[in-house]
Amino acid sequence: MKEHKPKNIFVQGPVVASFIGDSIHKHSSNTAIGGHSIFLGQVREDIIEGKKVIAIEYSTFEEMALEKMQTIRESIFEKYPLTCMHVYHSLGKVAAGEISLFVFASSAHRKACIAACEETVERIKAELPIWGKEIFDNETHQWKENK
Amino acid sequence: MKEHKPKNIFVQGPVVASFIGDSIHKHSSNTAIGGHSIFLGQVREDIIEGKKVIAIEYSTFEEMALEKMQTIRESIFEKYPLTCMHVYHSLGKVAAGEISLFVFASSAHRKACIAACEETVERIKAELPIWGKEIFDNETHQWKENK
Amino acid sequence: MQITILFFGQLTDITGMASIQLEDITDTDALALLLHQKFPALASSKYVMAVDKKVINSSTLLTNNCTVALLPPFSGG
Amino acid sequence: MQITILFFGQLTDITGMASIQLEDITDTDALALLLHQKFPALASSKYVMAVDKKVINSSTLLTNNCTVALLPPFSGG
Repeated sequence: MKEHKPKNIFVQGPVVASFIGDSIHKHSSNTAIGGHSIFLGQVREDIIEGKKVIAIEYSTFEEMALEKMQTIRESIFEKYPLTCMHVYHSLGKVAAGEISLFVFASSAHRKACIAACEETVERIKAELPIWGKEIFDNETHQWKENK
Repeated sequence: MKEHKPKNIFVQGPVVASFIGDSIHKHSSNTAIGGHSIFLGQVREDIIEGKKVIAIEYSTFEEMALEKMQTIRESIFEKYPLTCMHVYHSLGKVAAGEISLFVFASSAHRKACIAACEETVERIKAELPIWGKEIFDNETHQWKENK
Repeated sequence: MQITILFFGQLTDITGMASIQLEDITDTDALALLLHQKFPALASSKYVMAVDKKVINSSTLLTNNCTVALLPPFSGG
Repeated sequence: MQITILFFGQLTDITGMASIQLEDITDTDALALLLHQKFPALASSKYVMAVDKKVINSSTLLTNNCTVALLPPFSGG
């Protein structure tokens, strides 16, 4: 049994740069922080068999994804001395060049936030039930698979 | 002999969050990018022997620092398949809670930008002739030393 | 006994639907068999099953009002 | 023969100046000796020397118009 409802991580459409800037700005009031490590996933305009990816449309099994993310968050906080960590993932359509994942870890010293951010990104990609449908310029599509 | 003048990395005062947001936004036009890794160094309000750090004042041997940064940049680009990398470091006074270092690496796939960003941060701290003077709330100071 | 089956990602291209209600199925092996008959392309698709949001590794008994999700390989991020 | 000496970081707390011009010094060992006489607290300070922006590991001959920087431990970032 979870003690509280898992935190939401999903946003409709892309994560916009000004939101990231605002998010960074808010952390200036926490003067115990010495380092921030941020990862941003951006949709690539890949060419696959002559077709260009113009967007990725993300879907999820939301309840399961949020519970899983809560588990990941708890194990990351147990492992690293973090001040805070924020995760945002897009749902719906995100165009090439736009951002679909924003992971933001902060700590007093740099090693913890850098390691925590990287490990969280890897676990998000491997463990969260999220699917990306690559939309081509000829209106066909293909389902992405994480390496 | 360097072929061109090294790129400037220094900014007077703190790196502001809106500049970081703008910098991220500019990368949306490069649709070959799949991941960004960002490190931000923030001035901590440490308490040292009862005195509170209210700011760090940074100085440098600028010519040497820029040449060294150019060498680091070249070796990082040789080692990792990056799309681009940007580095900004403050000079002068940066108050507690403000940002003094901004390293921003981008690549097609996440592993390269994450590793490049971390290695660049470590090398900046170890190799660039930059000094931070911690200013206390009683107007005394102490020189910082990197671990 | 009522069971809700959820389909995700590329599996919805095969099923043409996001969910289906089925009755009186003993366990997940029996469910897989039934779904593969109903949607033959599922049999050659990669997926794991989650019963009430927990991924299972071996056949699991189904209970009334449980939810079984068919999860193809993840591709978030 | 003119040599420019630059002081950085905590060393400027000792010297009270950022640079000094000196003449006719053969090598960096002779320069260190002279500076330690002039600013005794330098002798017990941690620093490395850079001649024309290159950090040196052993005594190095000085040439006309060269610049020698005294660099205490770095603390950027």
